[in-house]
Amino acid sequence: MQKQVELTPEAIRDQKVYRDWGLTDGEYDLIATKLLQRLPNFTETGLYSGMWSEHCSYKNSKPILRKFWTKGSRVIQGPGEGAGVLDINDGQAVVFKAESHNHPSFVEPYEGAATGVGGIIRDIFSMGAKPIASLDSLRFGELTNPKNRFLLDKVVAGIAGYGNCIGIPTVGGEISFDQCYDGNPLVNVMCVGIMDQKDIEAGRAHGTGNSIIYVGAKTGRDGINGATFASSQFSKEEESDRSAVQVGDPFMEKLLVDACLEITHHHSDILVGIQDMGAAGLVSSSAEMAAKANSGVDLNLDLVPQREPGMTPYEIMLSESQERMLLCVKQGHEQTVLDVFEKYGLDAVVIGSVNDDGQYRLSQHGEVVCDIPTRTLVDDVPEYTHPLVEPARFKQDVDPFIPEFADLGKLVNQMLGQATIASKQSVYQQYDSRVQANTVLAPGSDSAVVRIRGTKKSLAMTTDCNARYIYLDPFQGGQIAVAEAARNIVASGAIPIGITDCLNFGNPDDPESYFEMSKSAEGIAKACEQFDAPVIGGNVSLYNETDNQAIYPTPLIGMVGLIEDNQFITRSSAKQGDELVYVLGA
Amino acid sequence: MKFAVISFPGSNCDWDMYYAINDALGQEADMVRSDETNLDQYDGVLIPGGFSYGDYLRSGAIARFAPAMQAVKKMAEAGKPVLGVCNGFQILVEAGLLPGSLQNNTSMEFISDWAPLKVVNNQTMFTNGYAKDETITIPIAHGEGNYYCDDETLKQLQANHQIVFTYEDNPNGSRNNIAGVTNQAGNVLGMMPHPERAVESILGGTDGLTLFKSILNQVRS
Amino acid sequence: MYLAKIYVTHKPSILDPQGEAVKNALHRLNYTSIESISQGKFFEVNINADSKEAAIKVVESICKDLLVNQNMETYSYEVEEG
Amino acid sequence: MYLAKIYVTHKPSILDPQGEAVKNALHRLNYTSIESISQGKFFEVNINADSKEAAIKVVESICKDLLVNQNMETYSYEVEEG
Ligand SMILES: Nc1ncnc2c1ncn2[C@@H]1O[C@H](COP(=O)(O)OP(=O)(O)O)[C@@H](O)[C@H]1O
Repeated sequence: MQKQVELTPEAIRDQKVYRDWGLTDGEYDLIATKLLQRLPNFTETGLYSGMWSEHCSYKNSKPILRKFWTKGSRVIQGPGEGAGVLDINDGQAVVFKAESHNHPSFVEPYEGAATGVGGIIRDIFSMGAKPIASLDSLRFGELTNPKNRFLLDKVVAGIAGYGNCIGIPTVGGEISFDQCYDGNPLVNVMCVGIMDQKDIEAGRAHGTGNSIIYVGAKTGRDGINGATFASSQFSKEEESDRSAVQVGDPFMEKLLVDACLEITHHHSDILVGIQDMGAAGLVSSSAEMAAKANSGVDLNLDLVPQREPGMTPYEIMLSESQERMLLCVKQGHEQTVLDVFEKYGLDAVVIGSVNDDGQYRLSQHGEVVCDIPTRTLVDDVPEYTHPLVEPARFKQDVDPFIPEFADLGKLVNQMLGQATIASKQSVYQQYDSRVQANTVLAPGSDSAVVRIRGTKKSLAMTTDCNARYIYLDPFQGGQIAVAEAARNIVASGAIPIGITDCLNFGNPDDPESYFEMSKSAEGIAKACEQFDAPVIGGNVSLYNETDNQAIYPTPLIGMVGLIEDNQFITRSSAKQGDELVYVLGA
Repeated sequence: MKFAVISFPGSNCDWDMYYAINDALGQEADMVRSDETNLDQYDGVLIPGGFSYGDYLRSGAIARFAPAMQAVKKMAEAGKPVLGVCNGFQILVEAGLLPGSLQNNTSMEFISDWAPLKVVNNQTMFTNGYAKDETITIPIAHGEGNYYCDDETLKQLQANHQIVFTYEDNPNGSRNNIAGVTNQAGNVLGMMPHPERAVESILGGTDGLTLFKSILNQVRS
Repeated sequence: MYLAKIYVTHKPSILDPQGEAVKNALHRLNYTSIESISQGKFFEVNINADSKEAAIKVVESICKDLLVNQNMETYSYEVEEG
Repeated sequence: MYLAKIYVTHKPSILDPQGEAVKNALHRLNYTSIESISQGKFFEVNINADSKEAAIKVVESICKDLLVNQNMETYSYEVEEG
């Protein structure tokens, strides 16, 4: 990747290099003329490009996310933190979130899917919660194409490889196949955790002089600029661009979960904040933690553990090496925290401290390499609303589809033979769905049910989205996706309490695509309010297009339900012969 | 009875084992880190499943060097019950406490499912609560559970009744359907299926609890 | 018949958790002289081919098609009559 | 500094599920000229040692201690100054 001699600020401006990194002319001008009132240097430009990418800033999707209904009687933490938190009574809370790893999984399916699982797990335990279950939601092109079969095999192996090793049961999910996902598979994963409400943590860095501690894997050149990469369109040629491959290490992450939970549970008095290093790695975690607390940070990059020699500030800050966390710890108490990590055999290092002038200041080899107001990385990102245009296909007159069938039996068999409808056992039997010994309903039922040990309660969870309905009518389709999830939850004996989503769409600059996104969000919001199941978090994945062929709009719904007494758990299997079958509803 | 559950870095069924003993069986189990060197205060040892040290070289290969394994050997020699489940089985095999080896499943895929097993030998301290040839159902979850041993070892295993459990539908290619074997003395058992996941009916069955009860019976009588 | 020996290794910039785990284990066992260790794959393949060139062609293409993940790995090989 | 290349392979008498799986996959991809394939491990180890003999001694003992399961596997190696 970028091993070039660093360009001068003038060269970046004159050659418009920032465009290659995903910044527009307007954004660059805003930074240079208004926010900094000087030209940003190479490192600074890189940091802006990462932080201002869609993946980190949601600059295109914020107006849409505001449509969601996020209140609800149980909400403790809505969207905005690592993951949302809901009250499940008795002083306990459930924490969950979904995340997409579509582009990385297309480029390198095993590691892309595995690191997707790793990333969403970090979001959960960084809140202070113990991860208790994962689910997935997968979309591929038709299996008649061997490339899709390869992707399916590797993605499933990657999810299994990571989840099984770390010991978090993968308890459910969904998968379907359609040609529209041919060049653009979707790999969404969801993780659910539980905690005592008193243990909630936030990703904040405040208190002048408090220390910033880096923990976990060393920083390498893997995944550099992954965030901007995830936010730009693919073209066939770019398939050979293999620079963004990250490798997951679930063993390391297992140690990280246990160590971080020990700190959040036993040393919360000295822990100011904790956040995982996800998209745009070190810069996004440190800048977000500081910006949320209106403070700044000084970091010394020489102290950052590095896997390879000669890394530039740009590379260190934007690396997406996996299994890393950032903590803010009260001054004078660093050793307590370092000792805990040491016990688990993890690298932990103080790399800087919180300052009182609000600047984001990086130094390397004794030189300041970046000195910019922290909020300009996080809060000053422009927001874009796009024109909405109803897709032309809605106005076309099409003859209504009237199914014709001669032989019902044969038809049923044909339908059952379709990959989308057929049993998914060959997939889910690769997932350890019972580790932790709490799984009451494993894959194969309507929704998964995981009991909460030591209580009478269980949680039901499911992922659903029928993208065809959304393609045909985004508003109705959005409602249907929530309603389907709710039916699955209710069928297990649970009451829906909240959802997370993963908005997988095409290019937002395409007004028809933006229309789909906007209308389906309205549909989701409406249905959520009806079910008293607020949106408490989620993720956006745009630009899911290959050579201008977009996927169906696919806003995944991940829903969680509460079962207050385990005797209400219901299973979808028939219990014995001679049972009556009823059809309820319209 | 007081058990030690040995927790290695990367063990992930350690708490499941702990709860199976403390909650379902109603006996006492301590979580013991794998750098502990003294197990003298315990009546039995449980080596749980998971991915010790990531299982990055061969499953169980690195864990066998953990300090606690010396103490486990001592317990085994003293005739105390030693149970290794899944990764625990792999560790016992790598440590030479049990014969044979565990290879990749023939499908080369991880398999997680309920597995019907046959109790081939109900005369051990782990199986006295089962009927001979009884079929029990216990979850499996492994990628490297394909048991292998050479012909001579197999003959010895058969002659000494060391084969305790076999699969009804061999899921992983194990030689002679072997799912669990003991050492010659019969006090060390390794098995791929997870009895600690089958100790409560809400989780789908209690066939695993009988195994732990058997240990208790033996020690009490 | 030709025998091909194929060596598959991690690209240098790619994280190698296996190699790390093995190195750490060796250090714990007091093999402190081990500076670094990387773990790769080694294939021995018997190929029916009319000529060494033909065998090499097969090797090249099975590496690309299946044996090697070119996102993360590189390979080398030797082919000999066998 | 010495570089050791260590090759760990299945003993021939033992079924190698990994090799079998790879062979079957290659046959499905129409590489019918593949007679047999075995998959083993390949380690590259950098060793700090005073002499080649000393390095070889380290290699022998890490193989026996850790890298090789002698029930099922055999090994060979080359050591060179590097
Ligand atoms: N990718 C997957 N991962 C895990 N479980 C899955 C996956 N796909 C399907 N399942 C499980 O298979 C069962 C049936 O799923 P599905 O065919 O989507 O049925 P439904 O239409 O009733 O939701 C569910 O229990 C679901 O959790």
